[in-house]
Amino acid sequence: MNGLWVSIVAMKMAALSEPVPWVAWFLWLFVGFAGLFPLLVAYIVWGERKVAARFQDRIGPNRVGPFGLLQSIADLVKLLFKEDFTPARADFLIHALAPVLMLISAMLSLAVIPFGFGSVSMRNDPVTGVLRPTLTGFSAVDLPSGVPYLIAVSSIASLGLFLAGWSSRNKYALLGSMRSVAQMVSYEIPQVLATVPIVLWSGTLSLTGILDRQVETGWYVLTPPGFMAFVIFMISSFAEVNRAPFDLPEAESELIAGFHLEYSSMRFGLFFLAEYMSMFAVCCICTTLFLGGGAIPFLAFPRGLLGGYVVVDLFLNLITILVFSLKVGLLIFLFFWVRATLPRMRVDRLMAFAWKLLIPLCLVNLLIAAIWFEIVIRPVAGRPDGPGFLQWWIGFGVTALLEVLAFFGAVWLYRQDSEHSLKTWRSSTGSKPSIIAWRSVPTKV
Amino acid sequence: MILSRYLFIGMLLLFAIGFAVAPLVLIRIIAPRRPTPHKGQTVECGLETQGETWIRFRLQYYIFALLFVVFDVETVFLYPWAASYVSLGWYAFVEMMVFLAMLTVGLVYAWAIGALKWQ
Amino acid sequence: MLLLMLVSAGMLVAGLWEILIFREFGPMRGVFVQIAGAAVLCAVGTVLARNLIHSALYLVAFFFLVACLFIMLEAEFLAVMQVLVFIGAVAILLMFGIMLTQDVQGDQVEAHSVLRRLPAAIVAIGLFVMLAVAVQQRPDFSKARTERAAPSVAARERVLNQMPQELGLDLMQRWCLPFELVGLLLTASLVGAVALAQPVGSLSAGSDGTPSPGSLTETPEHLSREVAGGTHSSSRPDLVSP
Amino acid sequence: MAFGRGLVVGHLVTLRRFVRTFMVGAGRTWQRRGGGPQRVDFFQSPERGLEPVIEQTDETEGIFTVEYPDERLKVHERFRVLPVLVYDDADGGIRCTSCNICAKVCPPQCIWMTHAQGPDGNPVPVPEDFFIDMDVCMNCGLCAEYCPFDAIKMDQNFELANYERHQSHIFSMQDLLVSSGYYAETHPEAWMSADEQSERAKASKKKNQRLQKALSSSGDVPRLD
Repeated sequence: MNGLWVSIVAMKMAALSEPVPWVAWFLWLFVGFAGLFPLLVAYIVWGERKVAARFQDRIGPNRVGPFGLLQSIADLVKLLFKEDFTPARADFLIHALAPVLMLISAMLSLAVIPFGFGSVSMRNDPVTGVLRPTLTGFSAVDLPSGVPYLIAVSSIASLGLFLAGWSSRNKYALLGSMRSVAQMVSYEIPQVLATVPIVLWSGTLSLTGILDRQVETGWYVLTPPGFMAFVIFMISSFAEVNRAPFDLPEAESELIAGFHLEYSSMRFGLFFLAEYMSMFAVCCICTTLFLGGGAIPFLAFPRGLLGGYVVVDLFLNLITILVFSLKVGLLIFLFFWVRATLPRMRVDRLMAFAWKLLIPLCLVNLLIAAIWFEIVIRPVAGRPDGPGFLQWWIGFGVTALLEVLAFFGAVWLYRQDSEHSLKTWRSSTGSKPSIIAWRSVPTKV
Repeated sequence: MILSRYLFIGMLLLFAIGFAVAPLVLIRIIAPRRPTPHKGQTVECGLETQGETWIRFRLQYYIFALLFVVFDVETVFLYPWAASYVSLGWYAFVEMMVFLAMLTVGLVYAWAIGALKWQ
Repeated sequence: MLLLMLVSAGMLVAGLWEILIFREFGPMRGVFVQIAGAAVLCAVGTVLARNLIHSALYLVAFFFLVACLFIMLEAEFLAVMQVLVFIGAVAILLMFGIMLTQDVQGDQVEAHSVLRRLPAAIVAIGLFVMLAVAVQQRPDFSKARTERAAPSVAARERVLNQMPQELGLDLMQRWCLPFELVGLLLTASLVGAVALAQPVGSLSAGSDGTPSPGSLTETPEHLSREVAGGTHSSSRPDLVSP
Repeated sequence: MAFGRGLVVGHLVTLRRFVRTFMVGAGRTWQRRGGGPQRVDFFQSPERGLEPVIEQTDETEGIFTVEYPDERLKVHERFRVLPVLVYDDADGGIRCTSCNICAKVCPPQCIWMTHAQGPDGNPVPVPEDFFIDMDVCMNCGLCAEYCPFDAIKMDQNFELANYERHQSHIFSMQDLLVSSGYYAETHPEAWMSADEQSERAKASKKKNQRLQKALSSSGDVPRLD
């Protein structure tokens, strides 16, 4: 029936006689979304196992295929041949729907990411309004509201998560999903607020537009407010995709497995796929928003060469895609690294961290971002040579100072709150609070 | 234009549904299915599950969801503001700061009376 | 799956309706009518589903279809915000709200008497009629389709790509006061909800709303603990406190 | 008020470990990737039993994993698993006199044996058969400790897995017999110790005497030496 629906829409779209790049779209769908991205995800899983093993002085999977390269494939085959059962008391349809929702959310967010630079076309500059050569971006589609689209699509995941826990009719699962939804909604706010400075500086919500601005003015992560936004965005992304140290939904030690406790076989596999795919997507988003996409550090070289010959464009896109994947790989490594280092957070601290530290910090950061805009970006809007050296450094100094103040202020305020204050540690341990004191947890008498 | 872009999003949506449902259909065919009463039971570490699972939860979840909705609506206004900031003057900045300050007052209030404390 | 089948069925019915009643194959109009039909079906499902979560899910499907309608009207930003706020946030709020209720499954529903249903029906129909009349009487509604000159493709694209920026300009300049009022409304709802939901004992500590360090540090831990441990668990033993 | 110093330090600590796994024993980590017997053997795995021996001490850094079937840890002399019966390489004589002391001291009672009988029906001090139920044996080593003839010793073979356990896990004398040369090889220090040397001499003397006595009483006198 859905096929019918698609064909109806397609016919009607064709009747509109708009230029529709069918070939490119089908290539994206069947090469990208059906082949490359799931394969990539499978190798991210393999990479995580290898890297986590190295962090723990182990070797990691090396039995299935050379270097264990076929391990993920073997796991997939295993999952396919496992018995698939739904608990007798579960709500069958919603139980089946939940992992589908998670996967949809992860896949849809990959649609707007510009993996490469694409070509160059004349467009209106969002900041100045004049017509100038702009990158088209190598993405499946380029939406004018790309950033809110990403946030909207990724927020569907929390619904899937809740439904998974609820439909299982299992107390652990329900508890896990309630908790994790509370966590996801709490961390979505800092995530959103951290993207606002980027939009503010770029003057556009389109990801390609943001990429274009960044290639021109330098990576946003290299500015103090941009760096703060990047850190906040990464931290809340960890929570959004349920990775350690925010992996409370899957808290094995207390909730067994959390929301996917009652899932077996390939349905569990879908959750797994969705989790890693959303991690990949989040890294891609972060690379696009803060790390300049496929741009090579401190260079804007491919930009001037683009737009001439198709072969040149293809070659340069290949380079930019490689650089993009390198950055994404580094971010994914960061995910693994943090997971290997930090223990899981406690629920109350988790919520307090989002509401009492990250959100105030985000709001202040927005203010500082506006100051950066006024000092560095607005005076040179429309000028091709970008901000001057002195101007840039004045802006850098002022905002860096403000950022440091904001950071220490926010942390101070956070610690004033009695339940997170080290004063309680001081009174209970009787010793000077330090890192050492955190290690030696006082026993309750 | 917009529509044709979203046609791809729609195609991708259908594709994602298909991509997720296809393995579910596949395991229907190839995976063994031998349900027993024991397998169908709720996992509770070997104990029989006691009482009803779908019970009333704490009010606190609701408060956090409500806070979330308020801040989410805030983003609805923040994005257009940020996107058009370059064409606007200082008054837009002041406007948004007043707007944010009002919400911050709400947040501070919630903090002060302990609504942000997870119990 | 049931939902999908229902939606597809709704689309088919709407399509038939389109063919039989309108006798017109405007390409966009057909899609619009189909989506609208599916949305109506989802709305009906929301009302009729016994299980509250199912009901909420129908509502989510409805929200999604409304987002589709926004896209058809080329209001992309609005559609995205519809998904962001309504599916991402309000649906979650609804789910948490449902988890506060006693009877999720709808086992203990009592059939209300006609007398109690009648006012609701009257209000609903009245609202519908009011909206329909209002829409019909809008002067440009009927003429708009035929008489408005179609702008050039490039111009349209430029406008559509600049939509969020245009929205921001309008919001900040023309609709400045309503915008601030919305902020006030949001704050009021936030404060009201928090104040209502908070246990009574803890209100006295910092009800002035000022973030003095004293009120922060002295956030009445003993009080809230008492409330959490005493009142909550003794009077409502069925509450789960993770 | 550390303001996140601990976070940074902790991450650096884990990163150091990560890097060490590549740095320590450079090259060795490259070789030390197993793979086992595969159709296409990328790593040229050695024959079973000839795998490289990995030594680990408390100062080992880097990768700790021992890929067991393809590598193994060094087996130390004191390491013990199941008891075995030792026969002397010199004359092929079983040291055991079937005195039954080991069966008596065995805590889980997993040893039992039958006396050999001479041609005339008199018992001869050699076991006719000797059984140890290896599923029951708890590897305590008391039998070896108590054996007056140094006949029963603890072995180091721990690769005992099997597809069937009711028949093959009750070791008979055929399974248990090992040569004294094997014992000397696996336990070089114990073999050469003065204690065991004198014990050996004493035991063979005692056993010879008993055998002579038994055989002389039964009439037929084959000299063993």
